Order: sequence, then structure tokens, then C-alpha cells
Amino acid sequence: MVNTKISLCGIELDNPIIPASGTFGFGKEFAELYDINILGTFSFKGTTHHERFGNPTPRIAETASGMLNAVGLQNPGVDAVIKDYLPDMKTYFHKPVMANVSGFSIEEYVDVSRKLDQQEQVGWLEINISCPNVHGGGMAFGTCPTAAAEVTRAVRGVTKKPIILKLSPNTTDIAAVAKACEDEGADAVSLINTLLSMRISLQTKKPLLHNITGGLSGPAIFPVALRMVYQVYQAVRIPIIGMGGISSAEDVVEMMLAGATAIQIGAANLVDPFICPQIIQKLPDVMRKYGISDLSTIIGGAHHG
Amino acid sequence: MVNTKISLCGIELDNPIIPASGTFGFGKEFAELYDINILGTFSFKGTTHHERFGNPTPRIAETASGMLNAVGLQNPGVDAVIKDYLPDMKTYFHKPVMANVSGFSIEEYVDVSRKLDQQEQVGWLEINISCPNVHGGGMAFGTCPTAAAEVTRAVRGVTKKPIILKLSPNTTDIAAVAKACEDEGADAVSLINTLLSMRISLQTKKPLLHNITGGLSGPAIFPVALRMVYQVYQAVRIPIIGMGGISSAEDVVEMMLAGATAIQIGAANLVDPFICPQIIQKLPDVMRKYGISDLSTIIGGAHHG
Amino acid sequence: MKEQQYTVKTNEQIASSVYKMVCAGDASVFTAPGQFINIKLDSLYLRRPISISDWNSERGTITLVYKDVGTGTAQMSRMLPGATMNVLSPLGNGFDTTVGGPKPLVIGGGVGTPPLLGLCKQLVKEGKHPHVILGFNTKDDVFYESEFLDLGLKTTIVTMDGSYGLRGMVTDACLNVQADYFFACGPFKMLQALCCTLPAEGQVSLEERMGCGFGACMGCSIMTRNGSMRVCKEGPVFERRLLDW
Amino acid sequence: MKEQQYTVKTNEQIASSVYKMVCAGDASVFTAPGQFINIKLDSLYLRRPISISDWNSERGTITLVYKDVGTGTAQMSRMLPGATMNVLSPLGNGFDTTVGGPKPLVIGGGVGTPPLLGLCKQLVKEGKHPHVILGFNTKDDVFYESEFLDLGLKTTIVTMDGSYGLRGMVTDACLNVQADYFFACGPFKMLQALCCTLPAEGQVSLEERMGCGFGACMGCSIMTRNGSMRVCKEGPVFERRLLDW
Ligand SMILES: Cc1cc2nc3c(=O)[nH]c(=O)nc-3n(C[C@H](O)[C@H](O)[C@H](O)COP(=O)(O)OP(=O)(O)OC[C@H]3O[C@@H](n4cnc5c(N)ncnc54)[C@H](O)[C@@H]3O)c2cc1C
Ligand SMILES: Cc1cc2nc3c(=O)[nH]c(=O)nc-3n(C[C@H](O)[C@H](O)[C@H](O)COP(=O)(O)OP(=O)(O)OC[C@H]3O[C@@H](n4cnc5c(N)ncnc54)[C@H](O)[C@@H]3O)c2cc1C
Ligand SMILES: Cc1cc2nc3c(=O)[nH]c(=O)nc-3n(C[C@H](O)[C@H](O)[C@H](O)COP(=O)(O)O)c2cc1C
Ligand SMILES: Cc1cc2nc3c(=O)[nH]c(=O)nc-3n(C[C@H](O)[C@H](O)[C@H](O)COP(=O)(O)O)c2cc1C
Ligand code: FES
Ligand code: FES
Repeated sequence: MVNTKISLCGIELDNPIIPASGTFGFGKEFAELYDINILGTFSFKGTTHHERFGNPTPRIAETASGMLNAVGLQNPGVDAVIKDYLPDMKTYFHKPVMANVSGFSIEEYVDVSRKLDQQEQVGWLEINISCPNVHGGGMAFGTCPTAAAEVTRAVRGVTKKPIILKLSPNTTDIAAVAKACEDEGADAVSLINTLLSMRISLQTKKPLLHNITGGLSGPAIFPVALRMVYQVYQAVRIPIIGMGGISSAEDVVEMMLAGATAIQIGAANLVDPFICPQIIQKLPDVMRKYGISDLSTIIGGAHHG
Repeated sequence: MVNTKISLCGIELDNPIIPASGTFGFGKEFAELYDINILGTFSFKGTTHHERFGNPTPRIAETASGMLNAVGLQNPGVDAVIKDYLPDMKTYFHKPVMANVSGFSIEEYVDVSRKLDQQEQVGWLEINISCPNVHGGGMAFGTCPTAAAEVTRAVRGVTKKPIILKLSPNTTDIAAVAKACEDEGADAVSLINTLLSMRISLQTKKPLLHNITGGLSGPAIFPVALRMVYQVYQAVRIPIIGMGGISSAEDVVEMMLAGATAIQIGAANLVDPFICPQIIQKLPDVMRKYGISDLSTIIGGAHHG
Repeated sequence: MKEQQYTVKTNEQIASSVYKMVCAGDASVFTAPGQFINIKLDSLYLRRPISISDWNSERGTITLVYKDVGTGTAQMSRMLPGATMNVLSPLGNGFDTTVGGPKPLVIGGGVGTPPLLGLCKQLVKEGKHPHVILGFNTKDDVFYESEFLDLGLKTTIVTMDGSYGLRGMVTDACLNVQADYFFACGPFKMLQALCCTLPAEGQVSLEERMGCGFGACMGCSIMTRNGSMRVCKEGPVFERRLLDW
Repeated sequence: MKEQQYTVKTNEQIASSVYKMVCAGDASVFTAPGQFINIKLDSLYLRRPISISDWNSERGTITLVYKDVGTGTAQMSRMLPGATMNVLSPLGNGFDTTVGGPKPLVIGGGVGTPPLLGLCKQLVKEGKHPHVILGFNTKDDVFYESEFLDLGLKTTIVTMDGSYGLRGMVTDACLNVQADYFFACGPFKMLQALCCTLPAEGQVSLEERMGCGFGACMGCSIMTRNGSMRVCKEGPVFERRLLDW
């Protein structure tokens, strides 16, 4: 028997597999496909103060081993999430859920966090300071250590729940941003959000996405994500949630060796809706193959010895 | 008849196809395969003051739609390049060549540039301030506008040849770095160098590359490169040489629409040594398909209208 | 929605760049014409959404008609009998045939035509007599005329250059037809023009670039008179009155 | 070096995870045993370097023997007769059989063994009588014994666990053999141990992770007593005295 349990900011997860925000909605579409209670937890769609439609379409483009999205944080707004989505979620998901908090100002982060903090179902607040698809600052918070620190401090003030700062890869020194978050009381960091990218249509000779740029996710970014997790692991002592292109149980192990305590799976859910149960099923075999009996012991393993 | 000619800092190229530094050696291996005079030009292996062996192996790893390298600027040193390589190159390449200048200090960039400036075969100096695989500053110059400006100013002082600053993608604001180079007299910028990345071996549970991290290149990074070229095009007036994952004539057109005057092809040469002649051959067909009669007219086309 | 394996039975060209593929597989999942599947193809990251043109639950066959417009559809066009495809199906809500009168207009443009065959079979089964109007650019693009004629339906073909059938656009052809309801599928501009010219109520099937095809990513959202809706989940078929055109 | 198309003729398992693939294609390009080819595989970015185990220019056949150790070799193991592979060949400098005496030692470890068959054929052709020593982990890993016996060569098999042939490592088996020259191919540690224990001159074939395989990327450079050399271009076979082990 191998042990896949890990502990994330004091909450025990059956396994480190967490569908990433924006690729799992509020879980309902997937709950129709399989029992999503097998997951460690999941991070729900980035939630802002007000309802947002997001960017005009096209919002999606394809790339080699990856995809671009410029959804632009479409969501029902925090009040509707609390009123309509969370009660419904109770009927199909019985574990603490990760609430993904997005915003355009420190006040918005604070405001949304304060409201979601009141929700008993919410286990962690994941503060997305890294969405590249919104104009007006969404990304700036995550690319600069002082701005990231400010958001952390402000959110820290309104919740006792664990807060996880979600970092942007579009920055020179992600470890410095992570450290700044840790110093202000972040309980964990999650990384990476998408890499700012674009595609151009040869037919129209214009950008393919209406928003011009979008965020790159999928296997293409896995080696970048791995490097960033590795660097952040050396800079902070708080747990790291690693993500970016993870698509197999082997990828999970590799990311944990780099320093991740738990991992998130984003784009892979979209092209293969059963990827999370598959990975959860295969993980024990892969662990045995590589001589791992307790998954939590390999966290950061690539740094030692 | 379509026209594939473009002009790069006052020198006319038959086509915008330029094999990228580090993937074409000094051209000899490829000259044995085809007449490399069909190329626009090529950028030879990054040259430093002293001979360098580079990093220990493993230096190469695979990723989804890409590869990592941590060669670490192996090269014979500038004096050997001038004494042994350039005279030999005359026998198989008859166009102005692009000299890729690498270094670990401003003095080294200046020194190598001054020596290569004297070489009649050298058409352009491409100053690589972005190699992620060397310790001690190689990358730092390319991630910070003031450091990039300093290198540019120093090299500008020792050559009348066009200087092209090669920029790093591992930075928050590549447009600011490009602008800083332009302000100090750069004749062009080239981008992107590789994205700092890593892989970990599940067998050994250690980083796959001896150098721990390496640079990601190949189709995986194409959408990132495209976005950066697009952003830099809006920030500077000097020409841009675009690169990162280009592997087809369609990619060439897409990169030029983003703002590139010429393009470089790196990793693709390694997995398909005949890729450049293939692209040069297919380019006219692709131009006709998308209604382009003069390639130089599409530069930055995605920004207009 | 299920993840399923379909096996190519036949795959033949039926018009310029247009192919008809018949696959063996579970066809019992489909509940309405206009639904689609999302196909995984080798070395392409995103799946490709293609409408079900026709299906037969008893025989276990599914018919797709697609145009080679890029890497994915080109790859499909090279698939040989016996090749297998991993698909997600069924996706989306199809046409609602319970509304509309006994003589609806069915309007297709180019490769918007395929799902209308399944639709017409359903309408005929329900005792209705649709009038079919199909628009193409030119003669070489025309397909499926005989399929609609075989259903005993009045079928009007229009081409932009007049090289086959009537000359003009489907909107021109529609002007002469009296109908109190319509179903349409085709290019965005055609659907928009139809909604602007036809006085009748109706349903149109839309396309958007899709990340998932089953409602998870919000990649395909459009704004409607009833708020935002996902083309892949609430659509691809929408009532025209929901569209703010 | 050329870019060529090889067609799989047969592909069969010959030991635990080890496969032998015979391909049809231009075999006239090879000039020495120990050369290798670099194989393009579907949806993998880098090519996979595999040694030529044997080749026949007249019949136009090439034999590869490879072990399934990862994505690429697993994919190869599933290839059926008729499948084609794009390869770069020939690559590298092979063994130089013009040096060494009439009774050289030929030492192989695991999947380092395949190129030694081509080597021995060449040595035999030149009138030499190599003594072949092959080391494997266990009985199930052993392959190619009969191929070497068929050449009339003294062939000693050693296994780590003694489940077949002698028990121990190839270095143990070599201690009892008098030879003034050796050729070796196998795991790095084995080659290093050989070079440390054998007093004779010889040649060893090395492996490195490769970017290109034809000398362009400097990915495979090693430092030798004569300066840096590329395993893919100046190697993969090196004289032992060049190696600073
Ligand atoms: C619900 C739905 C049903 C469809 N039914 C059919 C059909 O029955 N027959 C048919 O020929 N076509 C149909 N299409 C369009 C079809 O999906 C595209 O032609 C196809 O995805 C193009 O893929 P490609 O790789 O050949 O082109 P590429 O341009 O190489 O594709 C690149 C990316 O863009 C996406 N894309 C390109 N064009 C479209 C498009 N028009 N709509 C949505 N995504 C696109 C691709 O899916 C892919 O992700 C349908 C689209 C949708 C949304
Ligand atoms: C000159 C040369 C000749 C070789 N000849 C043979 C042979 O005849 N038979 C045989 O079984 N093996 C041989 N190998 C080793 C063979 O190349 C690897 O086993 C193979 O590349 C593994 O690929 P994979 O996709 O299965 O493994 P993965 O681990 O999935 O490969 C990932 C990457 O690492 C590289 N890689 C992994 N292992 C090695 C290795 N040992 N050497 C070099 N690159 C590696 C792969 O090429 C690929 O780029 C040879 C290697 C070299 C350099
Ligand atoms: C369609 C889509 C929507 C996303 N929306 C959000 C979001 O609302 N909030 C957030 O923090 N991250 C969002 N992300 C980023 C992912 O959570 C994840 O960080 C990123 O995609 C990298 O992981 P992957 O390569 O596994 O997809 C989104 C990603 C995708 C593909
Ligand atoms: C093996 C290898 C070696 C490289 N060496 C250099 C170098 O010496 N100098 C340099 O400026 N860039 C070097 N690069 C970066 C490339 O020139 C290019 O910027 C990068 O690979 C992105 O392009 P690509 O995706 O087409 O490979 C090297 C890249 C590779 C793959
Ligand atoms: S394509 Fe993902 S929600 Fe519609
Ligand atoms: S693998 Fe590129 S030089 Fe040897």
C-alpha cells in the first residue's frame, strides 16, 4: 500500500490532485462524469466582486502542445457564487473547496476574500494575482514583489483561512514575488498561471484572439513551471502548489520532486475530462515503479543529496 | 513572381531566413548537406573571449514540442574563431555572416565585438545578452533595461557595424529592455532566446541536466515569442529579428506579421537539418496562398487596420 | 457526455475539400440533430468539434461531413477505414423540432449543411415538410442535394456565382418563400443576414473556438438577451430571439 | 549524412524489453560498425539515436536492436511491418578495425551489445578471431549469443545473478583473458571499469543525450585528452587513451 495523502496548510488531502481554477467551473460539469470527491480538492472559477462576461470571442487558440485562452475571468460575481453555486456544490462535493479570488484592485481582493471567508465549504482562498487576460492591473500585482506583498497583507487581514497566492510566470524573478508573499503571511503559493502569448491568423493577418494576447497553458509550459517551482522552493518555506502542463501521474511526481506539495491540473481537463481520475488511479503504480511509498516524502526531493 | 527580399540594417537579404546561433555551428556541418548560400545569412555560435568547454553533460533534455539545452556557450574563443573558423567559412559561405557575441562582463562584450568588427565577413554583430546557461551574469544583462543599455552603449563605441541586441524572454517587460537598447544606439534587436526551464529524472530523482536548469526552445515557445515580438514592435522603431520555435513557412509569415523584419530558426535545424532550404522553397507558395507578393510589406501587419 | 472510440468505416470526398466520414460506434447517445462531437487527433492539442450530420443507433453508425480547412481537418481527410478516433459525445443541445409549423424553412450555407440532414430526417419523421435552401460558393462546393431530395423535400440550391442552381445568396432565395419558422446553420455572416431579413422565428446553430466543448472553460461564451451562454453547452443551437443581432 | 526513409520489415522481441527491428532502406551509406542513425518518431520532438547492429547493402536491410526504456523506444516496439521511419544516417565514426591484433576482446554490456555484432562480422571478414564477452543482468536479458556463436566466435556470457553463463560482471570475465586490444560498448560504469582494469589499448563506444546527432549543437560534447569532442561526430567510438578516466 502506497500513501498518496498530503497535508496542505493543515488540511489533509487524499491525494495532491487539484483541478485548476478556470478549467473546472464549479465542478458541476465534471460531477456529471465522475464522483469528484475522489479529488484532493478543486479550485473553482476565478471569482470577482461583480459578475463579468469576460472578453469577446474568439477566446481560445491552439498552439504546439498547448492552448491560449483569453476568457478574461468570466464569472457570476461573488454574491451569486455564494447564493447560487456553493449551496448547489454541497450536493456533489463534500470536501473543503479552494476558492479562487480574482480582482482588479486591492479593495476587490479584500472584499471578495472577506465574503468567501464566511463560507464554511471554503477550505483555502487562492488569490489570483496573475491573470494575464484582464486589463487594468490584474497581472501587475503578480509580477512585482511589492504589489504582491500589498495584496497579501490586505487579504491576510480579513481571513483566518489559509491564503494561497497564485503567482504569474511573466516576471523576471518569481522567487522574489513568492518571498514577498510569504513575508506578509501567505500560507502557500501556487504557480504558474499562464504565460502571456499570442497567435496571428494568416487568413485575416490579425491576432487570432479578440483580446490580442492570451495565456498559454498545457504541456508546452511544463518545463518552465517546473523550473519556477524549483526556484521558489529554494526561496520560501511555505508549501507550493505546482501547476503548468501536468497531464500524467509521472508529471505529478516530477512536479513534486521540484518542490510542490500539491499540484493542479488545468488545460488537461479540457481536452481529456477524465484525466484527473485517470491520474489518481495510475499514481500508485507510478509511485511503486519509482520506489515511492509515501508521496509526501518526495516533496522537493530533487533539491536534496 | 513573389519577392522574399528584405533589408536588415542596410544589408539586403535574399530572404529573411537566418539559422539561429548555437544551432548551426559555423555552418560547416550544414554546408555538407546543402548550399548554405541560399540562406539570408546565419548567426554563428556564440563566441566569447576565451575558449569554453561549457557545462558538463547531460546538456540536452526533451520536452513536449521542445527541448532544453544547457550547452553553456561552448566555443573556441574569439581568436580561434578569427584564425581558424572564419577563413574556412569563406570557402563555403559568401554572404555577410552574423557574429554572435557572448560574454560575462561588459569588457568581454566590448573586447569580442572589437575583434569581430575587424572581420570583413561579419555583416552584423548580434550581442547575446540573454544566454540562460551561464553563471555569473550572462543572463542578467538581458533581463534589466539599465544593464542592457550599458552593454549596448559600450559595444556601440567600438564598432560601426550594425549591432543587434539579443534579448531574453525571462523578464517582466521585454519591451522596456528593447527600448533601452534602441536608445543607446542598437540597430536592431533579436528575440527570443530560450526560456529558463528544467526537467527532473524520475529514475534518479535529480535534475536531468547537469546544470540543473536549461533553456527551452522549439515550437512550445512560439506563441510566447510571437507575443514578445508584437510588444517590442510597439515599443521600438528599429528592426526586430524574431525567433522561437519557427518550423515552417507559415510560422515565418506569422512572426513577420507580429513585427519581425527577419526571422531565425534554431532548434528546428537540429531535428530536421534540411528545414531551412525547405522553408525557403515553400515560402513563395505560402505567400501566394495568403496573397502576399512582397514579403517586406507584411512586417508588423498584425498591428495595422 | 461520454468518451468514446469511433472507427472509420468510409471516408470519401464529396465536394471540393469536403469529405464524408461514416464511423462505427455508439450512436445511441444522440438525442437531437445539431449536436456535435469533439474529436481528438494525433499531435494536436485541442479537440476538433464536428456536427453529427446523421446517425443510426441500430446500426451503430455516425456520419460526419467536414471541410479540410486546416491541420486537423486535413488529418481527418487522410484517415483510412479502420482508423480509430477518441471522441467526446454527445455535446450540446441540438435543434428543437417540437416548435415551429408543419412547413419550416431549413437553410444551410457551405459546411453548415451537414447537421441539417439529420434535422430534416427528424422533421420528416414528425410529419413535417421542410423546404430546404442550401447556399454554396460555386458548383464544386455543392453536396448533399440528392440526400435531401431522397427525403422527398423541396430543395433549392443557390451558388454565389450561379454555376449551379440559382445565382445569389440564401437570403435572396428565402425572400420568395413563405415560412413561419426556420432552422439555419452556416457562416456567421449568413446567419446574421438571415436573422436581419427573415421575419419568422427560428433557430440557428453557431460556431465558436472551443477549449473543451462541454461547458468547463467558458471559452465559447456569447452574450445573449438572456445573459451569457456557452455555445458548446447551451448551444450550439440558439433561438434567434435570444441573439442580439 | 542523408535524410532517409526506412520501412519496418520485422520487429520482434528477443529478450526482456529488448526488440530487434529489421528495416528496408539504403544500407550503402554505412562505412563502419558502431555508426548510428537518428530516428524521428511521431509527436516526439527530438530524434532517438540507435546504433546499427548490422546492415546488408546488397539486400538493403538494416538491423536495429533496442531496449524499451521510455516513450520513444516504447513507440518503436509497437511499430508494425510496413511502418516507415524518417532517419538521419549514417552518423558518427564507428569502430576502427584496422588497429589491434588478430585476437581482440569484444566486450558488450546489455543493449551495448548490438553494434558489436556488426563489428565482429567485420573483424571476421578481416581474418581476425575476436573473443566475445557479453554481460547482462539476468537470464531474461540475454540476447544475440547464437548470432556470435554462428560467426564461429568464442562467446562468453556473464550475468550479474549467475542465472545464465558465468556469474559476475564483464570485468571479472575479462581478467582471465589475454588480449592486446579490445572493443567495448555498454553502460558508462562498465566502460569506466573496463578502462580501469584492462591494461590493453582499445576503443569504447559512448552515449550522450543528443540534440542533433550530426555535430551542430554541441549538446553531446565530452572533454578528452585532445580537447573537447562531440560524441555524435568525433565519436561515438573513442580510443580509450583519449578518455581521461
Ligand atoms: C459546434 C461546431 C460544429 C461544427 N461542425 C462542423 C461540421 O460539421 N463540418 C465542418 O466542416 N466543420 C464544422 N465545424 C468547424 C470545425 O470545427 C473547424 O473547421 C475545425 O475545427 C478546423 O480545424 P482545423 O484543425 O482543420 O483548422 P485549424 O485552423 O488548423 O484549427 C486551429 C484551431 O482553431 C479551431 N477552429 C478553426 N476553425 C474553427 C471553426 N470554424 N469553428 C470552431 N473552431 C475552429 C480548431 O478547432 C483548432 O482548435 C464545427 C464547429 C463547431 C464549433
Ligand atoms: C550513439 C548512440 C547509440 C545508441 N544505440 C542504442 C542501441 O543500439 N540500442 C538501444 O537500445 N539504445 C541505444 N542508445 C540509447 C537510446 O538512444 C535511448 O535508449 C533512447 O534514446 C531512449 O529513448 P526513449 O524515448 O525510449 O527514452 P526517454 O527517456 O523517454 O527519452 C527522453 C530523451 O532522452 C534521450 N535519452 C534517453 N536515454 C538515452 C541514452 N541512453 N542515450 C542517449 N539519449 C538518451 C532520448 O533520446 C530523448 O531525447 C544509443 C544512444 C546513443 C547516444
Ligand atoms: C480556460 C482557462 C481559464 C483559466 N481561468 C483561470 C482563473 O479564473 N483563475 C486562475 O487563477 N487561473 C485560471 N487559469 C489558469 C489555470 O488555473 C492554470 O494556472 C494554468 O492554465 C496552467 O496550468 P495548465 O497548464 O495545467 O493549464 C485558466 C486557465 C485556462 C486554460
Ligand atoms: C543547442 C542550442 C544552443 C544555443 N546557443 C546559443 C548561442 O550560443 N548564442 C545565442 O545567442 N543563442 C543560442 N541559442 C538560442 C537560439 O539561438 C534561439 O534564440 C532559441 O533557441 C530560440 O529559437 P528556436 O526555438 O528556434 O530554437 C541556442 C539554442 C540551442 C537550442
Ligand atoms: S468550449 Fe469550453 S465552455 Fe464551451
Ligand atoms: S548531438 Fe548535437 S553536436 Fe552532438
